[in-house]
Amino acid sequence: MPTPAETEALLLSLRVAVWSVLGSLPPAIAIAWLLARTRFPGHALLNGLLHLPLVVPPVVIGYLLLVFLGRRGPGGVFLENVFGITLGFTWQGAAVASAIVAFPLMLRAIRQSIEAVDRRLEQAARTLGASSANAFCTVTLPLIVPGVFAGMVLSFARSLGEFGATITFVSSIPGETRTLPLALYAATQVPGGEPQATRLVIISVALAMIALVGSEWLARRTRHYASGGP
Amino acid sequence: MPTPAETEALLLSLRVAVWSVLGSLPPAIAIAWLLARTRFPGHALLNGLLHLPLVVPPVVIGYLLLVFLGRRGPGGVFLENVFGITLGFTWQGAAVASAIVAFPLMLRAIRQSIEAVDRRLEQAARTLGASSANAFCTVTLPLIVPGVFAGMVLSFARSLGEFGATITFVSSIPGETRTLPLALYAATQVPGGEPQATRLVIISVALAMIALVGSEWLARRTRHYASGGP
Amino acid sequence: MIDIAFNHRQGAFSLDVRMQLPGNGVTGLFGTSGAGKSTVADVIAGLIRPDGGRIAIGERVQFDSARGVAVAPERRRIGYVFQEARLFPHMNVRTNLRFGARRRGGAGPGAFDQVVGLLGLEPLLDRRTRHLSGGEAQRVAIGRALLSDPELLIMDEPLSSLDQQRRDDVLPHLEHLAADTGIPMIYITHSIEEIIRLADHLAVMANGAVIACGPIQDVMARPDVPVLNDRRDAGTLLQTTVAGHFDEDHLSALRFGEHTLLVPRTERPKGSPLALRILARDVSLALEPPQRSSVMNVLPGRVQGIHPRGDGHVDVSIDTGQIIRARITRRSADDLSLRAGLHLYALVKSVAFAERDAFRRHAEGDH
Amino acid sequence: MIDIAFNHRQGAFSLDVRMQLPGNGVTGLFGTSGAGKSTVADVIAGLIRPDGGRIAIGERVQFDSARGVAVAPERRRIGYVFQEARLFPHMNVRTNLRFGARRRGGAGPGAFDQVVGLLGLEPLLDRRTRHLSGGEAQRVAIGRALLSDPELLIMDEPLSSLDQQRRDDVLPHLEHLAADTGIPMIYITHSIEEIIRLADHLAVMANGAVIACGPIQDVMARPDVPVLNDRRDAGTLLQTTVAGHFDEDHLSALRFGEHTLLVPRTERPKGSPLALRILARDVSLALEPPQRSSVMNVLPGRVQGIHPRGDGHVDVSIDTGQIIRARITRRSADDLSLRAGLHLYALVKSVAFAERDAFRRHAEGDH
Amino acid sequence: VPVPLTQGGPAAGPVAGEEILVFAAASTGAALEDVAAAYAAAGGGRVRFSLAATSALARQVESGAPADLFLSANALWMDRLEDVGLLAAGSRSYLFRNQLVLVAPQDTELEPVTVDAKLDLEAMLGDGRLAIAEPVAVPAGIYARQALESLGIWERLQARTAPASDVRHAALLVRRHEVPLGIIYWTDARATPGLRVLGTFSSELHDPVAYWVAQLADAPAPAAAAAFRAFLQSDTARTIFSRHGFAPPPDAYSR
Ligand SMILES: Nc1ncnc2c1ncn2[C@@H]1O[C@H](COP(=O)(O)OP(=O)(O)OP(=O)(O)O)[C@@H](O)[C@H]1O
Ligand SMILES: Nc1ncnc2c1ncn2[C@@H]1O[C@H](COP(=O)(O)OP(=O)(O)OP(=O)(O)O)[C@@H](O)[C@H]1O
Ligand SMILES: [Mg+2]
Ligand SMILES: [Mg+2]
Repeated sequence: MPTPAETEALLLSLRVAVWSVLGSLPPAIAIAWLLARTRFPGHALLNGLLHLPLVVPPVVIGYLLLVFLGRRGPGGVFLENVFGITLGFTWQGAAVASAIVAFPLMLRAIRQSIEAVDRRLEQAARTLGASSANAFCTVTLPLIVPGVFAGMVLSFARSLGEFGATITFVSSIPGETRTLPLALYAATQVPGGEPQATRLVIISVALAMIALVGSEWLARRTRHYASGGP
Repeated sequence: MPTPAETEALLLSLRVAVWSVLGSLPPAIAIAWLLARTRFPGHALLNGLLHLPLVVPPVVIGYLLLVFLGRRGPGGVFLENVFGITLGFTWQGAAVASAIVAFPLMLRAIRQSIEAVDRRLEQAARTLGASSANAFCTVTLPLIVPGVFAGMVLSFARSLGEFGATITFVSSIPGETRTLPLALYAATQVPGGEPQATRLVIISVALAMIALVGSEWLARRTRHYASGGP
Repeated sequence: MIDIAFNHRQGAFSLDVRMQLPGNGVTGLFGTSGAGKSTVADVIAGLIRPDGGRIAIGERVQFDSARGVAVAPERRRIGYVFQEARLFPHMNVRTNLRFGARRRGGAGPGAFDQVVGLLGLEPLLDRRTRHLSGGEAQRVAIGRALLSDPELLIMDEPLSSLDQQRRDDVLPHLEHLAADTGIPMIYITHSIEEIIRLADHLAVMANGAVIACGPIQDVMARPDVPVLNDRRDAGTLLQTTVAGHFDEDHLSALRFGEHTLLVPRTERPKGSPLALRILARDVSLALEPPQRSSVMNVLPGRVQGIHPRGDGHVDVSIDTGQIIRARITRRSADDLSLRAGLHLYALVKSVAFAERDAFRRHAEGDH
Repeated sequence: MIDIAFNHRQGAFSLDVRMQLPGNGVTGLFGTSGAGKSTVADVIAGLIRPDGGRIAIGERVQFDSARGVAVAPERRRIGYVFQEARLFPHMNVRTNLRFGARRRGGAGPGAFDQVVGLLGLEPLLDRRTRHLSGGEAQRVAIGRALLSDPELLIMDEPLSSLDQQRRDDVLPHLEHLAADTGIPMIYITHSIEEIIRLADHLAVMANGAVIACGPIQDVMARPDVPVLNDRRDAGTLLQTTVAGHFDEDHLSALRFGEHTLLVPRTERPKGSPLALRILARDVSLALEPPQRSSVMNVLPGRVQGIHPRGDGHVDVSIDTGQIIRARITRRSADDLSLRAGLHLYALVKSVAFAERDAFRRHAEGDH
Repeated sequence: VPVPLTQGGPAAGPVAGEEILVFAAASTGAALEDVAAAYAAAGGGRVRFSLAATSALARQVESGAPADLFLSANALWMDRLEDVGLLAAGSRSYLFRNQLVLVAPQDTELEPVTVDAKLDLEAMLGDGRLAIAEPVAVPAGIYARQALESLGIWERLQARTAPASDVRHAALLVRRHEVPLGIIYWTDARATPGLRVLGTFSSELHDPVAYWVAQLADAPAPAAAAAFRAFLQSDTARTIFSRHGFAPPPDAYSR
């Protein structure tokens, strides 16, 4: 049985990962479409920039987030004053950090699946009166559901494992920002913390396996559905 | 101009990332095919397991690598005795760590592109005398080249940014295992290390951008080719 | 009036298309494989933006490179049945059918049921589209375009994957559609039968250009369109009136000029006009009317012209008030000493008209 | 001998197929859309594993659920031309064509050039496959299968997207292929013309079952196969011998029994056998031989049977030594007081044979 | 220098009710949790700890973290925060210290040694490496480097080190037999199974391994923070710290 602290970290991890995935989904779909279906100057550059969270170590991302979206950062001040949102040292901030780190994964998966959709179907939709956007929503989007799922799962999994950006941006405050990986870190930093660390790894892995196996099942169902099963 | 230490880290990072990508490519293609085209008991479980490197914080992966592939680990002993290969404290070990961390990304991308290939083309190839494996190599593989590229790029980028598993498994030995993110880590730990850290981030980003923009260009060329351009 | 003029280059293939089509009725677009027919359809529908030119349907300019006009495909109100069905794989048949109807606000529930019945889609409605057979899929695609309330309908070989029975089911609906709704239709096909049956107007393409375009009788009569004249189903159209029905014999009598023709029972009421297709191959000639023969249609006339063909046959044009063409062997022509002005009898079996595509209604736009 | 017996269920559709086909010649597989023809082809080729049954081609058992045999598709040596072309999009036309040839070690450079020439693929060889038109793609697919050196060739409506001219180019090659190589062929089509032209054997499918299977004359003559008898191109096959040629008239004379028929010039040498198709709709009947008429083929005979049809027509079987069928109106039949045993004359225009599919060679496997 | 207070006066004992947040070097987490438990038992309010690397915490403090106390594992970061005026004046104190030891795996064949100028570490290493924390950046590594420099063997040994990400990592490398020897803190050595201490580095060989605590100038709950800070320096806390292996500060720094 998980201890209360473990349960707390578990629930927090879940909350952070879910919001991180849901929050990055709309921009990921929009940008994936942009990258897959349009050509514009700076296309490759934008694509490159969007992959940077993958390349730059998470700690650096966390640091940049701290500088820009922290309580004293320009973005942080803006969000605070205009929307009353505080990201620094809150779980929302952890979700933002996770989302940014996982964004390239979601983007790639969705983009790839958009590219696999036969454009001729969109053409058919347009001759039937659907605008370009409507054709995307009613034809392309349902067809890429498996790809979107894939992207969401990747990004969810990545979020669950996110450590560096989170601890750097929002610290490791129990109940607020101390997700499973951060609790795991805390456990490994003290002598004799190994059993505790092992428990946390097992909890993480179990959670991830449930999510992955479940999503695989769901994806298969959706793929089945999208490709015309009964 | 990068300092000699920076150049060293840069070249090392490149070497590690390239080998990590090349080494994981064949198993990724094989397993992606398995997951995309076959159904067997434990399918979802295998898929879940293969995603774990994404979920589990890299430090834990580094720890597990140490346990299994370290000097006293069963795998390490085996590699040492049978092939005379030592992974501990070597750049090869860093490549293995990167490869494992980046594996799910490559796998997903390739699997997704295999699933997008019309099986009826493989069927046609088989009626023309190609075995299942031959049909895969001569029909499916060329058609998924863009997806394979996507996977390689993702995995390359992720390798460039890998920190936790690498430092845990092979330490941070200058010239041998201290890649860019590890050098960056050292720079961030001391007060006043920011300028140095900034330089290293810029080098990482520049490297990644070259790789990403270049690969995008290459992928477009290949996609063009694979889908029947002149 | 549909005004199409554009040039476009794709890969090694270049098109330079110029044609004017009437704003109602059906225009057949005919040509060999690779002539560029599907490309023309894509350009008209707005799916391909040509390098230059102008496309107008009635008053509406859909494309004009000079004025920088290029209406989006969804605003062209062009129903398009593609060569491949292009059904939406994530929707069942019903939802595919409703796709256009919902967006264009056209076709009420009555129309839906009518189209479903006509195309025999009832048993398929709740099926997914993936495992439909080729023919089933194409029927759904036709239904989907029909229900999208188009102002111009383009059909790219819609029947090529249907069997005869389904073709015969679908064709009348296509006819009605064109005539009753006044929706002009561009009908791309390899089948001269379908052209004859449906088209008022005919455009013939070869190598990316329109080599003939005009009312169907005119184009079919042109000796310089090889693709039409090499065919064994060459023939002429007669304008007739339904004179009466013989129900017990399953026959109808048609009149044209002085003549009466007996043909298989038609549904058209007495007095209504009917265009009748007579294939040259079905017409025999005799200098005396036959005695005690099963041939019931004996039309006296005189030879108007004799057109030798390369294959030992001659096409004889007979003026019976309207022109009938007979294709006979040169030896027969010699035996009968045919020459212009000769009086003789053209013989046509009633059964020769027992083909569903022998009859055409007179549509308003008919010539 | 090709022995096919299997049952299979896919979705709501279930097949129970049982048929024996000869080990050479062409078997037409005919049936309405959705009858299950493509599924049968997939099962034979090994692409679908049926729920149960046995499939053997000659000595080789390809599938036997009882004995757990299921040969892999690539080891069945079955050339398969699919309903959709399924060309490899990453290869150009030449490489597509060579794909099977390379793997099966068949078809040398001579064969390659021959197939390319025949299908008119020369200008396409270096093209990518994506932008081929429907017809072009299908020609490449046919060539690809031809070059894979198959022991059985399955063609699933290979010509349905070709125009008449290309069809006429391709058909003779398919004929030769079947006859000269002895490769048995299963030919799926909606077109009775193609069946007549190519098939020695005919299997008719409806609703997932084979409702008729046997030599083509037998099956075509069966009154219980609606899909065949409802057609306007119903007819019979006559076995004749080439008696001579009249080059200046572009005519040939054929003999059967006492009779001589004049038909358009055939390439077959004097003395060779020729099967001739006579459509019922082309045959007129007269109680006296016609005078001074363009009709050159007048065959005396006697009425063998009269088969009324629902549409006011009757099919009259005339015994002229071999059976000829005439389709005339019931009124004509009444006028002539037709009854079994009556002597009369069957009249057929030579031009009626000017259809390329009127002639068939006698292949070894012919019945 | 007066302690800036926004509410209440200087606290003498535990203050109940208000919860405080302490940013603390991760290695002190276990000891602090015990202290917090004792504090609560003595009637104090709830204390939460955000545990991370000192460097990360310091940067967060710089960017406005809502923490009350900062417990640093070395002086450098504390100095920096003090320089930029983020610490409540006069609130900085030396909490406890630590010691460097030379460790080997439990089953080592090496004998315990005295760490002095005669120490032949190279011989002891054989062809293995010496695990230390990153010697330029991570405090434990910096101390280890200083010690080896004092012994005059750093130049030669530098290439033989395995620089770890932190002390825990160095301990792990030893424990897993990746290296025959490592230099880590006494607190880690004593509580980590599988390690044997071969020698102790005298504190003269390097800068003191000092742990400092200070109250932040912007502490959200200054009164409660002051109370807990006082409790950290109580005998109760000292006992707990020494139970975790931390030594009390040198007399000069003691209250
Ligand atoms: N995107 C493209 N790029 C290059 N060539 C193309 C492209 N699309 C079509 N073509 C070529 O243009 C020509 C006309 O093609 P199109 O599909 O319009 O012919 P079609 O008349 O419809 O033929 P079919 O009757 O066989 O369908 C063909 O030679 C084809 O190969
Ligand atoms: N995988 C499948 N799952 C469920 N139903 C299927 C599947 N494949 C085909 N069917 C159904 O099986 C029936 C037979 O299909 P098939 O493609 O064999 O017909 P066909 O005779 O080739 O028709 P056509 O002449 O139109 O090509 C159809 O009703 C089709 O909808
Ligand atoms: Mg076309
Ligand atoms: Mg089929």
